[in-house]
Amino acid sequence: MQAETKTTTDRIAGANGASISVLRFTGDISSTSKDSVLGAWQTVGRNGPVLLDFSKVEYINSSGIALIIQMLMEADKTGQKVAIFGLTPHFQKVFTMVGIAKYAGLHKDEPTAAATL
Amino acid sequence: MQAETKTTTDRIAGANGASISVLRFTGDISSTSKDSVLGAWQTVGRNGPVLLDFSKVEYINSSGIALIIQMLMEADKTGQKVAIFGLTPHFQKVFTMVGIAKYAGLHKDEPTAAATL
Amino acid sequence: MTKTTGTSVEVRLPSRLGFEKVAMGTAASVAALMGFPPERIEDLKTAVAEACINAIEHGNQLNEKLSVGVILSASDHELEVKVVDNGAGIAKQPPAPDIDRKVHGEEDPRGMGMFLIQALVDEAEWVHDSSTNSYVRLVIRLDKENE
Amino acid sequence: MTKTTGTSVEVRLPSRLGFEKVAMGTAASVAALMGFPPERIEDLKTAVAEACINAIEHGNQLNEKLSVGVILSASDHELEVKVVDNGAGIAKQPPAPDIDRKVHGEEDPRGMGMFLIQALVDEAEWVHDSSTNSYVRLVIRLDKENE
Ligand SMILES: Nc1ncnc2c1ncn2[C@@H]1O[C@H](COP(=O)(O)OP(=O)(O)O)[C@@H](O)[C@H]1O
Ligand SMILES: Nc1ncnc2c1ncn2[C@@H]1O[C@H](COP(=O)(O)OP(=O)(O)O)[C@@H](O)[C@H]1O
Repeated sequence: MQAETKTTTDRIAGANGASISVLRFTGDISSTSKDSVLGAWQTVGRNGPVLLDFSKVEYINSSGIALIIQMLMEADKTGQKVAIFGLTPHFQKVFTMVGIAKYAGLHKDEPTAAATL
Repeated sequence: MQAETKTTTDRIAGANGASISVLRFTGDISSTSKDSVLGAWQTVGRNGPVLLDFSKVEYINSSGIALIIQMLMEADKTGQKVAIFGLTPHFQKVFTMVGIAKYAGLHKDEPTAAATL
Repeated sequence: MTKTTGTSVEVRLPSRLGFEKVAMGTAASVAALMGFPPERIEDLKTAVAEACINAIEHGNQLNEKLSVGVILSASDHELEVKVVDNGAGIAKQPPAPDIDRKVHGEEDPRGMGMFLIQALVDEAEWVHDSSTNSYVRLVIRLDKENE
Repeated sequence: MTKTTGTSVEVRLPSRLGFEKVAMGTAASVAALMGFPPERIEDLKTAVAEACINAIEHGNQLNEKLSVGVILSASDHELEVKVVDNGAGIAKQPPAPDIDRKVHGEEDPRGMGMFLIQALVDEAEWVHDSSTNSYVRLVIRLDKENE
Protein backbone atom coordinates (compact mmCIF):
# COMPACT_ATOMS: atom_id res chain seq x y z
CA MET A 1 0.00 0.00 0.00
CA GLN A 2 1.24 3.44 -0.87
CA ALA A 3 0.76 4.88 2.58
CA GLU A 4 2.89 2.36 4.41
CA THR A 5 6.63 2.86 4.88
CA LYS A 6 8.95 0.00 4.11
CA THR A 7 12.63 0.33 4.87
CA THR A 8 15.14 -2.18 3.61
CA THR A 9 18.81 -2.14 4.50
CA ASP A 10 21.59 -2.88 2.11
CA ARG A 11 25.38 -2.74 1.96
CA ILE A 12 27.42 -1.53 -0.96
CA ALA A 13 31.14 -1.01 -1.52
CA GLY A 14 32.26 2.61 -1.53
CA ALA A 15 34.91 4.15 -3.84
CA ASN A 16 37.74 3.30 -1.42
CA GLY A 17 36.48 -0.23 -0.88
CA ALA A 18 34.96 0.56 2.52
CA SER A 19 31.45 -0.68 3.09
CA ILE A 20 28.49 1.73 3.03
CA SER A 21 25.14 1.00 4.65
CA VAL A 22 22.11 1.93 2.55
CA LEU A 23 18.61 2.52 3.93
CA ARG A 24 16.04 2.28 1.14
CA PHE A 25 12.64 3.79 1.89
CA THR A 26 9.39 3.00 0.06
CA GLY A 27 6.00 4.66 0.57
CA ASP A 28 5.41 7.72 2.69
CA ILE A 29 7.76 9.31 5.19
CA SER A 30 5.42 10.73 7.83
CA SER A 31 4.61 10.37 11.53
CA THR A 32 3.51 6.75 10.98
CA SER A 33 6.95 5.90 9.59
CA LYS A 34 8.76 6.29 12.90
CA ASP A 35 9.19 2.59 13.72
CA SER A 36 10.13 1.64 10.18
CA VAL A 37 12.65 4.46 9.68
CA LEU A 38 14.26 4.64 13.13
CA GLY A 39 14.05 0.87 13.58
CA ALA A 40 16.07 0.35 10.41
CA TRP A 41 18.47 3.09 11.44
CA GLN A 42 19.25 1.22 14.68
CA THR A 43 20.26 -1.89 12.74
CA VAL A 44 23.06 -0.21 10.82
CA GLY A 45 26.51 -0.01 12.40
CA ARG A 46 27.44 3.12 14.35
CA ASN A 47 30.68 3.89 12.51
CA GLY A 48 30.55 3.41 8.72
CA PRO A 49 28.93 5.91 6.35
CA VAL A 50 25.21 5.70 5.50
CA LEU A 51 23.24 6.39 2.33
CA LEU A 52 19.53 7.24 2.46
CA ASP A 53 17.63 6.23 -0.69
CA PHE A 54 14.41 8.20 -1.33
CA SER A 55 13.92 7.18 -4.95
CA LYS A 56 10.77 5.17 -4.14
CA VAL A 57 9.24 7.76 -1.83
CA GLU A 58 6.36 9.92 -3.03
CA TYR A 59 5.25 11.84 0.02
CA ILE A 60 7.32 13.33 2.81
CA ASN A 61 5.84 15.69 5.38
CA SER A 62 7.35 17.70 8.20
CA SER A 63 6.98 14.83 10.67
CA GLY A 64 8.92 12.66 8.23
CA ILE A 65 11.60 15.33 7.93
CA ALA A 66 11.83 15.33 11.73
CA LEU A 67 12.65 11.59 11.59
CA ILE A 68 15.44 12.30 9.12
CA ILE A 69 16.80 14.99 11.43
CA GLN A 70 16.76 12.46 14.28
CA MET A 71 18.98 10.17 12.21
CA LEU A 72 21.31 13.08 11.43
CA MET A 73 21.39 13.89 15.13
CA GLU A 74 22.61 10.39 15.99
CA ALA A 75 25.04 10.38 13.08
CA ASP A 76 26.44 13.71 14.26
CA LYS A 77 27.13 12.27 17.72
CA THR A 78 29.23 9.42 16.38
CA GLY A 79 30.72 11.41 13.48
CA GLN A 80 29.07 9.19 10.87
CA LYS A 81 28.78 10.60 7.35
CA VAL A 82 25.32 10.54 5.74
CA ALA A 83 24.39 11.22 2.11
CA ILE A 84 20.94 11.32 0.51
CA PHE A 85 19.82 10.49 -3.02
CA GLY A 86 16.70 9.98 -5.09
CA LEU A 87 14.70 12.99 -3.90
CA THR A 88 12.45 14.72 -6.44
CA PRO A 89 13.52 18.29 -7.30
CA HIS A 90 10.69 19.54 -5.07
CA PHE A 91 11.91 17.64 -2.02
CA GLN A 92 15.52 18.58 -2.75
CA LYS A 93 14.31 22.17 -2.46
CA VAL A 94 12.39 21.43 0.75
CA PHE A 95 15.36 19.61 2.34
CA THR A 96 17.57 22.55 1.45
CA MET A 97 15.06 25.03 2.91
CA VAL A 98 15.02 23.31 6.28
CA GLY A 99 18.81 23.02 6.34
CA ILE A 100 19.24 19.26 5.97
CA ALA A 101 21.61 19.82 3.02
CA LYS A 102 24.07 21.25 5.56
CA TYR A 103 24.37 17.87 7.31
CA ALA A 104 23.82 15.42 4.44
CA GLY A 105 24.70 15.89 0.79
CA LEU A 106 21.69 15.69 -1.56
CA HIS A 107 22.55 13.75 -4.70
CA LYS A 108 20.81 12.66 -7.86
CA ASP A 109 21.64 8.98 -7.78
CA GLU A 110 23.34 6.25 -5.81
CA PRO A 111 26.79 6.27 -7.50
CA THR A 112 27.10 10.05 -7.17
CA ALA A 113 26.06 9.91 -3.54
CA ALA A 114 28.30 6.92 -2.73
CA ALA A 115 31.32 8.67 -4.27
CA THR A 116 31.05 11.43 -1.66
CA LEU A 117 31.29 9.09 1.35
CA MET B 1 -1.89 24.31 -20.31
CA GLN B 2 -2.96 20.77 -19.57
CA ALA B 3 -6.62 21.36 -20.20
CA GLU B 4 -6.27 22.67 -23.73
CA THR B 5 -6.28 20.35 -26.72
CA LYS B 6 -3.61 20.74 -29.34
CA THR B 7 -3.78 18.68 -32.49
CA THR B 8 -0.90 18.53 -34.91
CA THR B 9 -0.99 16.73 -38.23
CA ASP B 10 1.82 14.73 -39.66
CA ARG B 11 2.52 12.37 -42.56
CA ILE B 12 4.50 9.19 -42.39
CA ALA B 13 5.29 6.44 -44.92
CA GLY B 14 3.39 3.19 -44.38
CA ALA B 15 4.82 -0.31 -44.81
CA ASN B 16 3.84 -0.43 -48.50
CA GLY B 17 5.25 3.06 -49.16
CA ALA B 18 1.81 4.70 -49.18
CA SER B 19 1.47 7.85 -47.14
CA ILE B 20 -0.38 7.80 -43.78
CA SER B 21 -1.83 10.90 -42.13
CA VAL B 22 -1.23 11.14 -38.38
CA LEU B 23 -3.27 13.28 -35.98
CA ARG B 24 -1.34 13.82 -32.76
CA PHE B 25 -3.39 15.01 -29.79
CA THR B 26 -2.05 16.73 -26.68
CA GLY B 27 -3.98 17.70 -23.54
CA ASP B 28 -7.56 16.71 -22.84
CA ILE B 29 -10.07 15.19 -25.23
CA SER B 30 -13.39 16.54 -24.02
CA SER B 31 -16.27 18.73 -25.21
CA THR B 32 -13.95 21.74 -25.50
CA SER B 33 -11.73 19.82 -27.94
CA LYS B 34 -14.29 19.81 -30.73
CA ASP B 35 -12.73 22.54 -32.90
CA SER B 36 -9.20 21.28 -32.42
CA VAL B 37 -9.99 17.61 -33.09
CA LEU B 38 -12.58 17.90 -35.88
CA GLY B 39 -10.78 20.90 -37.41
CA ALA B 40 -7.61 18.85 -37.78
CA TRP B 41 -9.60 15.90 -39.09
CA GLN B 42 -10.97 18.08 -41.92
CA THR B 43 -7.45 18.98 -43.06
CA VAL B 44 -6.41 15.39 -43.74
CA GLY B 45 -7.18 13.87 -47.15
CA ARG B 46 -10.40 11.89 -47.58
CA ASN B 47 -8.82 8.73 -49.00
CA GLY B 48 -5.53 7.66 -47.36
CA PRO B 49 -5.37 5.86 -44.01
CA VAL B 50 -5.21 7.82 -40.73
CA LEU B 51 -3.43 7.22 -37.44
CA LEU B 52 -4.65 8.80 -34.20
CA ASP B 53 -1.88 9.37 -31.63
CA PHE B 54 -3.07 9.58 -28.02
CA SER B 55 0.33 9.15 -26.36
CA LYS B 56 0.29 12.74 -25.02
CA VAL B 57 -3.32 12.67 -23.82
CA GLU B 58 -4.09 12.30 -20.11
CA TYR B 59 -7.82 12.79 -19.88
CA ILE B 60 -10.56 11.59 -22.22
CA ASN B 61 -14.22 11.79 -21.28
CA SER B 62 -17.38 10.58 -22.99
CA SER B 63 -17.75 13.83 -24.95
CA GLY B 64 -14.23 13.30 -26.23
CA ILE B 65 -15.06 9.72 -27.18
CA ALA B 66 -18.05 11.08 -29.11
CA LEU B 67 -15.64 13.22 -31.17
CA ILE B 68 -13.59 10.14 -31.99
CA ILE B 69 -16.76 8.33 -33.06
CA GLN B 70 -17.57 11.30 -35.33
CA MET B 71 -14.22 10.84 -37.05
CA LEU B 72 -14.88 7.12 -37.41
CA MET B 73 -18.29 7.95 -38.86
CA GLU B 74 -16.76 10.09 -41.58
CA ALA B 75 -14.00 7.55 -42.20
CA ASP B 76 -16.61 4.82 -42.55
CA LYS B 77 -18.44 6.82 -45.25
CA THR B 78 -15.35 7.11 -47.43
CA GLY B 79 -13.94 3.71 -46.50
CA GLN B 80 -10.84 5.22 -44.87
CA LYS B 81 -8.89 2.99 -42.50
CA VAL B 82 -8.18 4.39 -39.02
CA ALA B 83 -5.84 3.01 -36.36
CA ILE B 84 -5.22 4.29 -32.83
CA PHE B 85 -2.11 4.13 -30.65
CA GLY B 86 -0.69 5.52 -27.43
CA LEU B 87 -3.72 4.95 -25.18
CA THR B 88 -3.08 4.02 -21.55
CA PRO B 89 -4.28 0.52 -20.58
CA HIS B 90 -7.26 2.13 -18.87
CA PHE B 91 -8.40 3.97 -21.99
CA GLN B 92 -7.74 0.92 -24.17
CA LYS B 93 -10.24 -0.83 -21.93
CA VAL B 94 -12.70 2.08 -22.15
CA PHE B 95 -12.41 2.28 -25.96
CA THR B 96 -13.02 -1.45 -26.16
CA MET B 97 -16.05 -1.21 -23.84
CA VAL B 98 -17.76 1.38 -26.03
CA GLY B 99 -16.98 -0.58 -29.20
CA ILE B 100 -14.45 1.72 -30.85
CA ALA B 101 -12.00 -1.19 -31.17
CA LYS B 102 -14.42 -2.65 -33.73
CA TYR B 103 -13.82 0.29 -36.10
CA ALA B 104 -10.23 1.25 -35.34
CA GLY B 105 -7.43 -1.04 -34.18
CA LEU B 106 -5.96 -0.09 -30.79
CA HIS B 107 -2.18 -0.43 -30.78
CA LYS B 108 0.68 0.10 -28.38
CA ASP B 109 2.88 2.30 -30.53
CA GLU B 110 3.16 4.05 -33.87
CA PRO B 111 5.12 1.38 -35.83
CA THR B 112 2.72 -1.39 -34.74
CA ALA B 113 -0.29 0.75 -35.64
CA ALA B 114 1.19 1.92 -38.98
CA ALA B 115 1.94 -1.67 -39.99
CA THR B 116 -1.80 -2.48 -39.89
CA LEU B 117 -2.81 0.25 -42.37
CA MET C 1 -1.31 2.90 6.51
CA THR C 2 -4.04 5.43 7.24
CA LYS C 3 -7.16 3.95 8.76
CA THR C 4 -9.98 5.15 6.51
CA THR C 5 -12.94 3.10 7.74
CA GLY C 6 -15.95 5.09 8.82
CA THR C 7 -14.65 8.29 7.34
CA SER C 8 -16.29 10.53 4.83
CA VAL C 9 -14.92 13.28 2.64
CA GLU C 10 -17.13 15.88 0.97
CA VAL C 11 -16.38 18.13 -1.97
CA ARG C 12 -18.45 20.92 -3.46
CA LEU C 13 -17.71 21.91 -7.04
CA PRO C 14 -19.06 24.74 -9.18
CA SER C 15 -21.36 23.61 -12.02
CA ARG C 16 -18.80 24.32 -14.69
CA LEU C 17 -17.42 21.74 -17.10
CA GLY C 18 -13.80 20.97 -16.34
CA PHE C 19 -14.32 20.84 -12.58
CA GLU C 20 -15.08 17.14 -12.83
CA LYS C 21 -11.28 16.85 -12.85
CA VAL C 22 -11.17 18.17 -9.28
CA ALA C 23 -13.57 15.43 -8.21
CA MET C 24 -11.33 12.92 -10.00
CA GLY C 25 -8.32 14.18 -8.04
CA THR C 26 -10.14 13.96 -4.72
CA ALA C 27 -11.62 10.53 -5.42
CA ALA C 28 -8.25 9.20 -6.56
CA SER C 29 -6.63 10.40 -3.32
CA VAL C 30 -9.27 8.78 -1.12
CA ALA C 31 -9.06 5.51 -3.07
CA ALA C 32 -5.25 5.53 -2.82
CA LEU C 33 -5.49 6.09 0.93
CA MET C 34 -7.77 3.03 1.13
CA GLY C 35 -5.27 0.94 -0.78
CA PHE C 36 -7.07 0.46 -4.12
CA PRO C 37 -4.75 -0.66 -6.95
CA PRO C 38 -3.90 1.90 -9.66
CA GLU C 39 -6.12 0.34 -12.39
CA ARG C 40 -9.11 0.42 -10.09
CA ILE C 41 -8.41 4.06 -9.26
CA GLU C 42 -8.45 4.82 -13.00
CA ASP C 43 -11.86 3.14 -13.30
CA LEU C 44 -13.16 5.18 -10.38
CA LYS C 45 -11.76 8.42 -11.81
CA THR C 46 -13.55 7.94 -15.12
CA ALA C 47 -16.82 6.95 -13.43
CA VAL C 48 -16.68 9.93 -11.05
CA ALA C 49 -15.82 12.28 -13.94
CA GLU C 50 -18.81 11.09 -15.98
CA ALA C 51 -21.14 11.35 -12.98
CA CYS C 52 -19.95 14.92 -12.32
CA ILE C 53 -20.27 15.93 -15.99
CA ASN C 54 -23.87 14.70 -15.97
CA ALA C 55 -24.59 16.51 -12.69
CA ILE C 56 -23.10 19.74 -14.08
CA GLU C 57 -24.70 19.49 -17.51
CA HIS C 58 -28.02 17.72 -17.06
CA GLY C 59 -28.73 18.00 -13.33
CA ASN C 60 -27.68 21.59 -12.72
CA GLN C 61 -27.89 22.63 -16.38
CA LEU C 62 -24.61 24.56 -16.19
CA ASN C 63 -26.16 26.99 -13.69
CA GLU C 64 -23.10 28.26 -11.86
CA LYS C 65 -25.17 29.34 -8.87
CA LEU C 66 -25.66 25.65 -8.12
CA SER C 67 -22.92 23.37 -6.96
CA VAL C 68 -22.30 19.68 -7.35
CA GLY C 69 -21.67 17.69 -4.18
CA VAL C 70 -19.40 14.68 -4.07
CA ILE C 71 -19.55 12.57 -0.91
CA LEU C 72 -16.96 9.84 -0.51
CA SER C 73 -17.59 7.32 2.27
CA ALA C 74 -15.02 4.70 3.12
CA SER C 75 -15.84 1.50 4.90
CA ASP C 76 -13.75 -1.60 5.50
CA HIS C 77 -14.30 -3.14 2.12
CA GLU C 78 -15.65 -0.48 -0.19
CA LEU C 79 -15.70 3.13 -1.23
CA GLU C 80 -19.09 4.70 -1.89
CA VAL C 81 -19.28 7.91 -3.91
CA LYS C 82 -22.47 9.96 -4.18
CA VAL C 83 -22.57 12.72 -6.79
CA VAL C 84 -25.43 15.05 -5.93
CA ASP C 85 -27.08 17.70 -8.11
CA ASN C 86 -30.21 19.85 -7.86
CA GLY C 87 -32.05 18.36 -10.82
CA ALA C 88 -34.95 15.98 -11.22
CA GLY C 89 -32.80 12.95 -11.99
CA ILE C 90 -33.02 10.65 -14.96
CA ALA C 91 -36.39 9.76 -16.46
CA LYS C 92 -35.22 6.28 -17.35
CA GLN C 93 -32.03 4.40 -17.96
CA PRO C 94 -30.91 5.04 -21.58
CA PRO C 95 -30.20 1.97 -23.74
CA ALA C 96 -26.57 0.83 -23.94
CA PRO C 97 -24.70 2.64 -26.72
CA ASP C 98 -24.62 0.76 -30.03
CA ILE C 99 -21.36 1.49 -31.82
CA ASP C 100 -22.66 0.28 -35.20
CA ARG C 101 -25.64 2.62 -35.07
CA LYS C 102 -23.40 5.46 -33.92
CA VAL C 103 -20.84 4.98 -36.68
CA HIS C 104 -23.62 4.75 -39.26
CA GLY C 105 -25.21 7.96 -38.03
CA GLU C 106 -28.37 6.26 -36.75
CA GLU C 107 -27.71 7.21 -33.11
CA ASP C 108 -26.21 10.29 -31.42
CA PRO C 109 -22.43 9.79 -31.03
CA ARG C 110 -22.89 10.95 -27.44
CA GLY C 111 -24.74 9.10 -24.66
CA MET C 112 -22.00 6.92 -23.23
CA GLY C 113 -21.55 8.39 -19.75
CA MET C 114 -24.04 6.28 -17.83
CA PHE C 115 -22.96 3.16 -19.71
CA LEU C 116 -19.33 3.77 -18.76
CA ILE C 117 -20.19 4.43 -15.13
CA GLN C 118 -22.04 1.12 -14.88
CA ALA C 119 -19.31 -0.74 -16.71
CA LEU C 120 -16.49 0.61 -14.55
CA VAL C 121 -17.78 0.37 -10.97
CA ASP C 122 -19.15 -2.49 -8.89
CA GLU C 123 -22.50 -0.81 -8.18
CA ALA C 124 -24.21 2.19 -9.76
CA GLU C 125 -27.60 3.54 -8.84
CA TRP C 126 -29.46 6.69 -9.85
CA VAL C 127 -31.68 8.13 -7.14
CA HIS C 128 -34.18 10.98 -7.21
CA ASP C 129 -33.95 12.03 -3.61
CA SER C 130 -36.35 14.91 -3.13
CA SER C 131 -37.88 17.65 -5.21
CA THR C 132 -34.52 19.42 -5.23
CA ASN C 133 -31.96 16.64 -5.15
CA SER C 134 -30.81 13.75 -7.28
CA TYR C 135 -27.75 11.69 -6.98
CA VAL C 136 -25.87 8.85 -8.52
CA ARG C 137 -24.33 6.41 -6.08
CA LEU C 138 -21.24 4.46 -7.10
CA VAL C 139 -19.47 1.74 -5.18
CA ILE C 140 -16.11 0.12 -5.76
CA ARG C 141 -15.08 -2.80 -3.61
CA LEU C 142 -11.63 -3.46 -2.27
CA ASP C 143 -11.79 -7.25 -2.40
CA LYS C 144 -12.97 -7.39 -5.99
CA GLU C 145 -10.17 -8.27 -8.39
CA ASN C 146 -10.06 -5.91 -11.37
CA GLU C 147 -10.17 -7.92 -14.54
CA MET D 1 -8.97 25.56 -21.15
CA THR D 2 -11.50 25.60 -18.33
CA LYS D 3 -12.38 29.07 -17.06
CA THR D 4 -11.77 28.92 -13.32
CA THR D 5 -12.09 32.58 -12.31
CA GLY D 6 -14.61 33.29 -9.62
CA THR D 7 -15.06 29.66 -8.72
CA SER D 8 -14.66 28.02 -5.39
CA VAL D 9 -14.26 24.40 -4.39
CA GLU D 10 -14.80 23.16 -0.85
CA VAL D 11 -13.63 19.96 0.78
CA ARG D 12 -14.40 18.55 4.23
CA LEU D 13 -11.99 16.03 5.65
CA PRO D 14 -12.14 13.92 8.81
CA SER D 15 -9.63 14.96 11.50
CA ARG D 16 -7.45 11.93 10.97
CA LEU D 17 -3.79 12.04 9.95
CA GLY D 18 -3.33 10.83 6.39
CA PHE D 19 -6.36 12.67 5.03
CA GLU D 20 -4.14 15.67 4.30
CA LYS D 21 -3.32 13.68 1.16
CA VAL D 22 -6.90 14.06 -0.03
CA ALA D 23 -6.60 17.84 0.31
CA MET D 24 -3.34 17.64 -1.63
CA GLY D 25 -5.10 15.78 -4.45
CA THR D 26 -7.94 18.27 -4.60
CA ALA D 27 -5.66 21.32 -4.43
CA ALA D 28 -3.39 19.87 -7.14
CA SER D 29 -6.38 19.36 -9.44
CA VAL D 30 -7.67 22.91 -8.97
CA ALA D 31 -4.20 24.36 -9.53
CA ALA D 32 -3.74 22.24 -12.68
CA LEU D 33 -7.09 23.46 -13.98
CA MET D 34 -5.89 27.05 -13.45
CA GLY D 35 -2.70 26.36 -15.40
CA PHE D 36 -0.10 26.42 -12.62
CA PRO D 37 3.21 24.79 -13.62
CA PRO D 38 4.04 21.39 -12.05
CA GLU D 39 6.76 22.73 -9.66
CA ARG D 40 4.32 25.28 -8.29
CA ILE D 41 1.70 22.59 -7.79
CA GLU D 42 4.24 20.61 -5.75
CA ASP D 43 4.85 23.67 -3.55
CA LEU D 44 1.12 24.08 -3.04
CA LYS D 45 0.63 20.39 -2.22
CA THR D 46 3.25 20.47 0.52
CA ALA D 47 1.89 23.73 1.97
CA VAL D 48 -1.69 22.44 1.96
CA ALA D 49 -0.59 19.13 3.51
CA GLU D 50 1.21 20.91 6.36
CA ALA D 51 -1.74 23.24 6.95
CA CYS D 52 -4.13 20.25 7.11
CA ILE D 53 -1.83 18.28 9.41
CA ASN D 54 -1.76 21.24 11.80
CA ALA D 55 -5.54 21.64 11.60
CA ILE D 56 -6.04 17.92 12.31
CA GLU D 57 -3.43 17.69 15.06
CA HIS D 58 -3.34 21.04 16.81
CA GLY D 59 -6.59 22.72 15.78
CA ASN D 60 -8.98 19.77 16.05
CA GLN D 61 -6.70 17.71 18.32
CA LEU D 62 -7.40 14.53 16.38
CA ASN D 63 -11.05 14.65 17.43
CA GLU D 64 -12.74 12.70 14.66
CA LYS D 65 -16.09 14.28 15.37
CA LEU D 66 -14.65 17.51 13.97
CA SER D 67 -13.79 18.02 10.34
CA VAL D 68 -11.24 20.15 8.57
CA GLY D 69 -12.52 22.47 5.85
CA VAL D 70 -10.47 23.35 2.79
CA ILE D 71 -11.82 26.18 0.64
CA LEU D 72 -10.11 26.80 -2.68
CA SER D 73 -10.99 30.07 -4.43
CA ALA D 74 -9.70 30.80 -7.91
CA SER D 75 -9.42 34.28 -9.32
CA ASP D 76 -7.74 35.53 -12.48
CA HIS D 77 -4.24 35.61 -11.09
CA GLU D 78 -4.19 33.58 -7.93
CA LEU D 79 -5.45 30.62 -5.99
CA GLU D 80 -6.40 31.17 -2.36
CA VAL D 81 -6.69 28.19 -0.01
CA LYS D 82 -8.20 28.44 3.45
CA VAL D 83 -7.72 25.51 5.80
CA VAL D 84 -10.25 25.82 8.61
CA ASP D 85 -10.33 24.03 11.96
CA ASN D 86 -12.29 24.39 15.19
CA GLY D 87 -9.40 25.35 17.41
CA ALA D 88 -8.22 28.57 18.99
CA GLY D 89 -5.47 29.21 16.44
CA ILE D 90 -1.80 29.81 17.07
CA ALA D 91 -0.69 31.78 20.11
CA LYS D 92 2.23 33.28 18.23
CA GLN D 93 4.36 32.52 15.19
CA PRO D 94 7.06 30.02 16.21
CA PRO D 95 10.69 30.95 15.43
CA ALA D 96 12.15 29.62 12.17
CA PRO D 97 13.66 26.14 12.65
CA ASP D 98 17.40 26.15 13.35
CA ILE D 99 18.96 23.03 11.88
CA ASP D 100 22.14 23.32 13.96
CA ARG D 101 20.19 23.44 17.20
CA LYS D 102 18.00 20.56 16.02
CA VAL D 103 20.93 18.35 15.02
CA HIS D 104 22.64 19.10 18.32
CA GLY D 105 19.54 18.19 20.30
CA GLU D 106 18.94 21.73 21.57
CA GLU D 107 15.61 22.11 19.77
CA ASP D 108 12.73 19.69 19.01
CA PRO D 109 13.36 18.04 15.63
CA ARG D 110 9.73 18.88 14.79
CA GLY D 111 8.29 22.37 14.29
CA MET D 112 8.85 22.91 10.57
CA GLY D 113 5.30 22.96 9.23
CA MET D 114 4.57 26.65 9.50
CA PHE D 115 8.05 27.52 8.28
CA LEU D 116 7.58 25.37 5.17
CA ILE D 117 4.14 26.80 4.46
CA GLN D 118 5.52 30.34 4.53
CA ALA D 119 8.54 29.39 2.44
CA LEU D 120 6.51 27.65 -0.26
CA VAL D 121 3.57 29.96 -0.95
CA ASP D 122 3.32 33.63 -1.92
CA GLU D 123 1.19 34.63 1.07
CA ALA D 124 0.43 32.85 4.34
CA GLU D 125 -1.66 34.19 7.15
CA TRP D 126 -2.99 32.60 10.35
CA VAL D 127 -6.38 33.91 11.45
CA HIS D 128 -8.37 33.28 14.60
CA ASP D 129 -11.81 33.82 13.19
CA SER D 130 -14.29 33.33 16.02
CA SER D 131 -14.44 31.41 19.25
CA THR D 132 -14.89 28.21 17.27
CA ASN D 133 -12.92 28.76 14.11
CA SER D 134 -9.35 29.33 13.04
CA TYR D 135 -7.86 29.15 9.62
CA VAL D 136 -4.68 29.50 7.71
CA ARG D 137 -4.96 31.33 4.41
CA LEU D 138 -2.49 30.53 1.65
CA VAL D 139 -2.14 32.24 -1.70
CA ILE D 140 -0.16 31.22 -4.76
CA ARG D 141 -0.01 33.58 -7.71
CA LEU D 142 -0.11 32.57 -11.34
CA ASP D 143 2.18 35.30 -12.65
CA LYS D 144 4.91 34.64 -10.13
CA GLU D 145 7.82 32.72 -11.63
CA ASN D 146 8.88 29.80 -9.48
CA GLU D 147 12.57 30.06 -8.73
N1 LIG E 1 -27.58 13.90 -13.27
C1 LIG E 1 -28.52 13.83 -14.24
N2 LIG E 1 -29.64 14.60 -14.14
C2 LIG E 1 -30.57 14.57 -15.11
N3 LIG E 1 -30.49 13.79 -16.22
C3 LIG E 1 -29.41 13.01 -16.37
C4 LIG E 1 -28.36 12.98 -15.40
N4 LIG E 1 -27.42 12.10 -15.81
C5 LIG E 1 -27.84 11.62 -16.99
N5 LIG E 1 -29.04 12.16 -17.36
C6 LIG E 1 -29.85 11.87 -18.57
O1 LIG E 1 -29.41 10.64 -19.12
C7 LIG E 1 -28.95 10.83 -20.46
C8 LIG E 1 -27.78 9.90 -20.76
O2 LIG E 1 -26.62 10.31 -20.06
P1 LIG E 1 -25.20 9.82 -20.52
O3 LIG E 1 -25.25 8.37 -20.77
O4 LIG E 1 -24.22 10.27 -19.52
O5 LIG E 1 -24.93 10.52 -21.92
P2 LIG E 1 -24.86 12.07 -22.32
O6 LIG E 1 -24.59 12.86 -21.10
O7 LIG E 1 -23.76 12.11 -23.30
O8 LIG E 1 -26.20 12.37 -22.95
C9 LIG E 1 -28.60 12.30 -20.57
O9 LIG E 1 -28.69 12.76 -21.89
C10 LIG E 1 -29.64 12.92 -19.64
O10 LIG E 1 -30.87 13.09 -20.31
N1 LIG F 1 -4.09 25.03 13.22
C1 LIG F 1 -3.44 25.23 14.38
N2 LIG F 1 -4.15 25.38 15.53
C2 LIG F 1 -3.52 25.55 16.71
N3 LIG F 1 -2.18 25.62 16.84
C3 LIG F 1 -1.40 25.50 15.74
C4 LIG F 1 -1.99 25.30 14.46
N4 LIG F 1 -0.98 25.23 13.55
C5 LIG F 1 0.16 25.35 14.24
N5 LIG F 1 -0.08 25.51 15.57
C6 LIG F 1 0.92 25.70 16.65
O1 LIG F 1 2.13 26.11 16.08
C7 LIG F 1 3.19 25.19 16.40
C8 LIG F 1 4.16 25.07 15.24
O2 LIG F 1 3.57 24.38 14.16
P1 LIG F 1 4.47 23.72 13.03
O3 LIG F 1 5.48 24.70 12.62
O4 LIG F 1 3.58 23.24 11.95
O5 LIG F 1 5.22 22.52 13.72
P2 LIG F 1 4.67 21.21 14.48
O6 LIG F 1 3.27 20.97 14.00
O7 LIG F 1 5.62 20.15 14.03
O8 LIG F 1 4.76 21.50 15.94
C9 LIG F 1 2.48 23.89 16.74
O9 LIG F 1 3.25 23.09 17.61
C10 LIG F 1 1.20 24.41 17.40
O10 LIG F 1 1.42 24.73 18.74
